[in-house]
Amino acid sequence: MERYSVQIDTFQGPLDLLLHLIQQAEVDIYNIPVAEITEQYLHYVQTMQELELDIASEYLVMAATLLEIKSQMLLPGEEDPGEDAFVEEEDPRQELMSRLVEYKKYKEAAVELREKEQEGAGRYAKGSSMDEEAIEEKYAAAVPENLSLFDMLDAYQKLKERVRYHTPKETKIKGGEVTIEDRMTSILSFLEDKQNGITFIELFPSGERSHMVVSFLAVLELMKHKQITCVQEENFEEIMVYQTEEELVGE
Amino acid sequence: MSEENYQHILQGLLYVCGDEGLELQDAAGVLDLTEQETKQQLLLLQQSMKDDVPGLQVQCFGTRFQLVTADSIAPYIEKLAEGPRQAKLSQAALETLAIISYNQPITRIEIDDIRGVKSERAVQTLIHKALVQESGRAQAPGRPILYKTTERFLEHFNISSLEELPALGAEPEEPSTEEADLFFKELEDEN
Amino acid sequence: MSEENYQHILQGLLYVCGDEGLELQDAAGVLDLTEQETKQQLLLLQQSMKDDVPGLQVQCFGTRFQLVTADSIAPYIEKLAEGPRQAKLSQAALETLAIISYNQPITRIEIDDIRGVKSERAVQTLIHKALVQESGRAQAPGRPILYKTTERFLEHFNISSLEELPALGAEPEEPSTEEADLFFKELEDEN
Repeated sequence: MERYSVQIDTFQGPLDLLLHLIQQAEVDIYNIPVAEITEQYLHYVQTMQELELDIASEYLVMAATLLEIKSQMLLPGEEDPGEDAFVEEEDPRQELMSRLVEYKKYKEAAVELREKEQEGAGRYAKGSSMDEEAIEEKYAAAVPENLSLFDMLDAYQKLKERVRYHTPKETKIKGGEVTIEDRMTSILSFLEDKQNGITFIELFPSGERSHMVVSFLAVLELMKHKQITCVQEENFEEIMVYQTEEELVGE
Repeated sequence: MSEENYQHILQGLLYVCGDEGLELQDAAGVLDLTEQETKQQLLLLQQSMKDDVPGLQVQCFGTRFQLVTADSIAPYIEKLAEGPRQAKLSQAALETLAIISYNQPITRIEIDDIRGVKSERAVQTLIHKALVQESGRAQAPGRPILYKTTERFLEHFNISSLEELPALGAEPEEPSTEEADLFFKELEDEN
Repeated sequence: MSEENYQHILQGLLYVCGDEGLELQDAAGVLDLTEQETKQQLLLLQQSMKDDVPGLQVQCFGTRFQLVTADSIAPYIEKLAEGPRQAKLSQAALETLAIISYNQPITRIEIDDIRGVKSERAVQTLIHKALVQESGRAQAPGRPILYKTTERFLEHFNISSLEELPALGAEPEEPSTEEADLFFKELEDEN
């Protein structure tokens, strides 16, 4: 199992998974060792099935394709290698290879787009000061012909991206200075008179990232010291947090 | 930080604050200077902008500094506003329409909150154009008017019902980290 | 009008337009110049701003020019104001966007084919973020919808035009003679 415990990039589909396996096996995309890769691929899909991860049907289709290619490659060449030997026989892998190559191009392009996205992330602009509303009123009841849903969405995105100067900053800075120890103490005192426990989510009153991280670390630390107990009845159920009984803490 | 850097930062701060202007106190907080020192920097900037960016000027109202266009180019700004532009809805109206369509029924104050500016005019414009209409009153103090989109709104955007609006914030599902973690854990258990 | 004056006016126009950007066509109308000449002036301004107002910069997306803050002072802007939470695109959305941007206009089925998975949700997200829009229908059975990228796409990714998209990975090289030789050699060795 060792080789599967490598980092699982959440795969974008069968092609993505295949690319990963090929890269991991350090083999050439143009010369895939089909038997080996197929085995690994099937193993992967099987594990995903066992884990009851939602497997898109595309994964299964690809599994079938791989098995087909594998069996074709096992078939002996039909003709004797006579004069026709140089007539290139269609490699059963050909179609898959070109799909992989094509997909890989865009996967790489996506990485470059991500970089560009980050590049522009720190550039801010003010809202427009054009008084278009006055002009708008002149047209009164008319709705511009070419107005599309897209224009509305575009405007909404701009709104979301606009810098908001109104929000006071002071609160944020205060939140950042909480230490894990502080948070552990405050969580314990918060739990003190809550016999029925509290939900996990209640420990994260602040939406602020650093505060959430500190809270989470504090919870882990408290669990380690057996000062709190976390119970989850079932998968995806709310996690309940209880203060551990006094006598147990001593042990 | 060098004086030059302060100037650059102030240029950016003044710009993003736009029409609202930049409060001396806030600028001082960002620069980590006293208000006195910050004011000094802003006055320096006011001077240098005259030569460097004659199309803009820094104005001071009490403790508020604002970047505005220079008086000399006012006729051109007006020409832009009045220019033969395609009839279109303003950014303000479009934003407001988006907010209403995804949150209806909604009060004006809620819209203002989301936009961060008063939206009275924008709402009026939309009502004028029959894209938005009143829809009773909220059970809140002052019983504010609620707004919703109209049939004409659907017609205009060529959708048969509000459900057909593209889902807001619907990110394509990414296999969550949780799932990946689960995966790891089970693998470890197996070993 | 002197060249200098054009520059000043453009500074003002860019400021007023803010995040909506200034359309080349509108600017040309105001300046009474051809679009070509106006673009020339805007590019000159883009250059001179670097020295004169390092806290700001002029960006160009297609035919739209926009004044934004300089990258270097981003931390200070964020310190002042609640910056937009950078809602980054998911991997699925990014891949889909890459495919659309290099192959537009393109149908959803073609995208699915390249990615090997259904891309419906990713496409919806992109439409919702106004990065992609519909662009008519293909002359194919069922007349499927075609998709293309928007101006906003350029803006989001800081690209001034589609031509500036990074070149797609080298086409699959035909196995060169060298490679073929190697191939045969290996075969021989195996036998």
